[in-house]
Amino acid sequence: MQRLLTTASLLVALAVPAYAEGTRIGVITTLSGPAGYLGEQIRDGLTLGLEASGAAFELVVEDDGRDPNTGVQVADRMLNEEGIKLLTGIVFSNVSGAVVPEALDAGAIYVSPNAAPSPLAGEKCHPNYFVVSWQNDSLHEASGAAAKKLGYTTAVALAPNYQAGKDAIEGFKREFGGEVTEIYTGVEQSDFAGEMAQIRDKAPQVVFQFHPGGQGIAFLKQYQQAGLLGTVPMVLSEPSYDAVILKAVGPAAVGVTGTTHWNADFDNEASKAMVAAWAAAHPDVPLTTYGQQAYDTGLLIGSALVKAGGDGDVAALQAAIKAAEFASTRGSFAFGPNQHPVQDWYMTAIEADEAGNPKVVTKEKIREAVGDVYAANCKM
Amino acid sequence: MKRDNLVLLAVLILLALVPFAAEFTGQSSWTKLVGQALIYGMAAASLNFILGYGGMVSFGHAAFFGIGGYVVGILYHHFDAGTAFLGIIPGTDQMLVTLPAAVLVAGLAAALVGALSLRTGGVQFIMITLAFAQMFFFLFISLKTYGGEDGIMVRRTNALPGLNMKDKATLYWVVLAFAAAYYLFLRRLVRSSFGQIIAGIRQNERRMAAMGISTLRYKLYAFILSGMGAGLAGALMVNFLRFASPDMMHWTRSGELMVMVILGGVGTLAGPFIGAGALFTLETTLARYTEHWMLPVGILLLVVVLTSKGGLMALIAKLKGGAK
Amino acid sequence: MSPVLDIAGLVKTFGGLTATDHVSLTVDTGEIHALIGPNGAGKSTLINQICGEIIPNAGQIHLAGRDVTRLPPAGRVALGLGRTFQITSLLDDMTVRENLGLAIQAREGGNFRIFDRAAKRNEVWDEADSVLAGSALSARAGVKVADLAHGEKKQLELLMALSQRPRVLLLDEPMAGLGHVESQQMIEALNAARGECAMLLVEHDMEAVFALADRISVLVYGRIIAAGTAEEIRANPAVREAYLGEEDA
Amino acid sequence: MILLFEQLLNGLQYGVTLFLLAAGLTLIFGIMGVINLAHGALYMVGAFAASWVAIQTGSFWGGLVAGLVASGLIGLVVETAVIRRLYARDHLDQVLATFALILIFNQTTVLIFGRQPLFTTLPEIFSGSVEIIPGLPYPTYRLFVIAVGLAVALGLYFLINKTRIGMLVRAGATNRQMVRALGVNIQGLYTAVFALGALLAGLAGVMASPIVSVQVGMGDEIILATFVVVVIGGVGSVKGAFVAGIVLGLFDTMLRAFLPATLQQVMPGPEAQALGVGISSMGIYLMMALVLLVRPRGLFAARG
Repeated sequence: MQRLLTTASLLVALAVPAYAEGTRIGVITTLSGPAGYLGEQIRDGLTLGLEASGAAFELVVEDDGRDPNTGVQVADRMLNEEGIKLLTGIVFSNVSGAVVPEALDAGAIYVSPNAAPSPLAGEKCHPNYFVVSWQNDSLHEASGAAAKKLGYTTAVALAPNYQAGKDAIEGFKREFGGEVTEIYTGVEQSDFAGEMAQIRDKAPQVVFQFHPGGQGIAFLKQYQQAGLLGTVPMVLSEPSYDAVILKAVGPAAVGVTGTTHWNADFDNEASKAMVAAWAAAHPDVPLTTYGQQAYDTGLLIGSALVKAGGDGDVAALQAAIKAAEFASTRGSFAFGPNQHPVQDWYMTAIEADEAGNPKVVTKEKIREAVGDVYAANCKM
Repeated sequence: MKRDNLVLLAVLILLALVPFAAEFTGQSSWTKLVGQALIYGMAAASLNFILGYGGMVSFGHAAFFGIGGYVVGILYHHFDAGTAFLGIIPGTDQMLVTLPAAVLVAGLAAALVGALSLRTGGVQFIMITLAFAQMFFFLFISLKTYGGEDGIMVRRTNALPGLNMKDKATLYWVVLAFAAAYYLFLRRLVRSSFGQIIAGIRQNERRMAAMGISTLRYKLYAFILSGMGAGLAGALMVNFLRFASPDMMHWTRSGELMVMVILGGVGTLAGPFIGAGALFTLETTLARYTEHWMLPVGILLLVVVLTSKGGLMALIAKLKGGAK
Repeated sequence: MSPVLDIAGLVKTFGGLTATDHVSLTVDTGEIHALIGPNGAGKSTLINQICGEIIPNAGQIHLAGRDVTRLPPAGRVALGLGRTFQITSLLDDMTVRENLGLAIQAREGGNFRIFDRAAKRNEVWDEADSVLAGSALSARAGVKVADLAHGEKKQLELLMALSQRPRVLLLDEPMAGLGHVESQQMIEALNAARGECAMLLVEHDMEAVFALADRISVLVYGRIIAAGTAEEIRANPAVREAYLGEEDA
Repeated sequence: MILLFEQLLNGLQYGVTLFLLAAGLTLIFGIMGVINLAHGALYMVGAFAASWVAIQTGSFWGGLVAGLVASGLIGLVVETAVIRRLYARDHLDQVLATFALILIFNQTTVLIFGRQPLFTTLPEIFSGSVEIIPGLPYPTYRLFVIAVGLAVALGLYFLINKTRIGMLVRAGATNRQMVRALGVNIQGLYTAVFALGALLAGLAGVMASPIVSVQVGMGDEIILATFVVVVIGGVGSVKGAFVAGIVLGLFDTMLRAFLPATLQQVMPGPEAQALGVGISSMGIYLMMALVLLVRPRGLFAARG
């Protein structure tokens, strides 16, 4: 019931713009369906980040339903009807693949808080297209590096049988260097008992798995239930152990190693401010890296809006975003030649807090200032 | 008959004016909205031919929509990269080539699915068509070369000689021309000798067999024609959105097409277009006001189906009857 | 003269039940051959095998000299087999004229044409109109089939079957459910059609059978127990015992 | 060998889950002639109610009861408010109406529970593993799920074959008119069957909740496999649902487990993996297509 009320008030808050004078920013994101919580994180992270930046803004949020058609429709209205010059928010690559070209052709700027499909990172890069999150490959390279650093030489790597899953395993293998058994899972699979049996049969030194969202929750639960948690160590990339997943699996995640570009215990001012602001605004909802990426996106956009004085001069705004002069929650942040981030990657451990629930603790920096493999193909 | 044609002409003129009206009122996204609705209307109308006129309830029609779309996407991909499909077929961005290719490939796929499915009927037919669509869905998700589940970008709309396809209004009119042509084709089709046989099969397959009609062949032919129509719609959609992805053939998309047909009016010519327009407008409009748009959409659909028979077309007929 | 329909040793079993047990019979050109028998004797199963809806386990069916035992229903129609159904089977959403027109169109061919106008095929509609004009349904051409009386439906079915110009027509209980007047009309119509094609008449109405049939075969428990002219059948003691006796009771 | 045995158990467990869902669906289908796309939503209702109560009370068993009660009650409400009006309609209207129900259920769940998946955990006594054969520790909870599934199958067998209600249900699945002619309160029978189906779907949801992610839309994913089971088994046949459920569960699990590795022996590595998984995903649909080609009405079609 309480949830019902908060949602209702949220709706009202959305309908009544809080900063009617500010620059209008279009947020197209996924709020319906099982992945709806990702869009929720992005929307709320953006709001807090922009507020922290001190820029005058107004968010125009709309659900894409994870459907490219809807996304394009929304984008068209925002760009051509409402005269919005700055878009952001998309969670999934399939939506951004349809929407980003639409925005770029209209002369607008798109800043991605999450999705970063590889074609747009390489040959099809564009001056008005920025990614604040990360490119898929570098994400999983970090896990490979972590597994290597921990001294493992044999691994079983599991991911769903779609492009991002294959990229994940490729990325892991690239940095790991050891012997890897690849297992692909079904795209909508939710029971991994068969895979657990195979892992036990292979008896590797380490397991790497990439299953975001609900699949990740099911996988971790079943890993524990199969008695593998204490037996075979696991390394994960950040989408497979975000705070929402950890909350849903509870103790079943304790003991797992993660790799990430940001963690809640980071010791910098921006991160601390964000964690505090989030806790105040959304006490019931854990802050995930999606929220953090969106917060950084908010800070970046905000800093550029302040510098360029709004979106009246798109070229100036583009230059201000490209300069990336903001204090990122991840400490250091810079754009590479393809306007994707060049950043550090960290190894984290999932430990138990006093109540036995999982808590992510940052251990060490494993990769420094890395961009992505597609940057070389980008000629801007 | 004359009056029908007048109404049709009037509707066409109104639709042709949409880009101007959109510009004039500042609601420029209408062009895209109506364009997408028209394309969905074509896909739904193609489904309606087998579903409404032929009595074959296919729950996998989005597969042909998606396949048609992917033909455009894949040909463009090879055109862009300067490579050839399977090393033989060169890519192209010419609409005069891509659309017929899409129609052809979708027709072939429909021939395959139809030949295997049409032996069954009722619920079994519903499920087996769904099953084939799922297979295509999983196939395209695992096609790495063509973007897998992320889909495939078509950076530029296919070229049509003499037209500036970058211009939104031009593209819209091209779509409208296709939609109108397809509508006229369907009108012709349901009134043709073949259309009559198909209508007969829907009402009484046994009787038609006793008249010497090998019903399976006719149903297969209808299924293929319908699949080709969906392929054409899919190819236009990819040109319109400049993007193809496996979403196009997800089973919920098949469900959506069915919803459009039923909402508009099963077995009517204009119904699917009206249903597509209504559903699409409803979704987009509601999504502007609430993130929870699915709830009102669901309730509305439920109310429509529980309180009316024959969808919006029946409602229109009722209103017209009342006005007389 | 060879028979237009020649059935030899037809066997069909369902599980343990033998529905037709080595049934043989012939229908000669121009003949009306009646098939009678109590309920459950296997008459419908036999009809459905002749039509091709059921494939027999053994035996042959020859139609106009061709072996059609494994031919699908539509193929048999093309060779000149027509039928009516026990429970009338028509296109309910269409009018009487449209039903008849479609039957004629089906015979005429060109059914894969997708760009013509079915309503403008004059040869089809002229024939339909002339057939209707000479029938008991002349005043009902524009009525939807769903709104017809039972007897009218039976009449329409016969017209549609005849419009196929079959060599042999299977009539599955054409009198079923008809009143006395309607039955007389039907008998008249069948008599009038006698010259057009041979008929295999499955019927319970003995009055009609004796009025129409040149020959009668009696089917009981899947077997033909007697065959002959009306007089022979009337006189046959086995038939009287197995069948007519029951009917009288 | 141990691996094979373990995979067989996994297949069996997936199979009974499918059976729990399919049993209700096939009866609703067979007796009332209603295609209920929203059956998966009741699975979701069971899982959410059970998880939520388990979180509040800390008791899995409390959650179990809550899940059953909630799904059964909501089944009753849905039958009375919507499904009842669909009996006389054609399949198309049913598909549209129950499609609408899915939208309504999913979004209402978001409104009540939010978008984030719920936390669930195993009941204390089933949190460990047992070594069934040496070298194979198997989670006791999964054995419990198998046992519950088999028990329900047994119970349904008795209900359908040994009771008066069961007789009516069987009659209804074969010949709807006949039951009406018997002068039975057919509406009451329909409602009872629907509620029972909802209850079983809810039970499947409760059983799955500690294993999978309890999230909005979880029912949409499994409903397709359930329909495949119903169609392969033959509409209206609980026996068919049981056989097809188990066979499909085993088949699906075996394909996933062994096909990629088998392909790898004849093809180069990663492609074989991807192809193997691709084929496995299509496996149940392929099987349905094959079964229907041979038996167009499924294995144990109740209606002739």
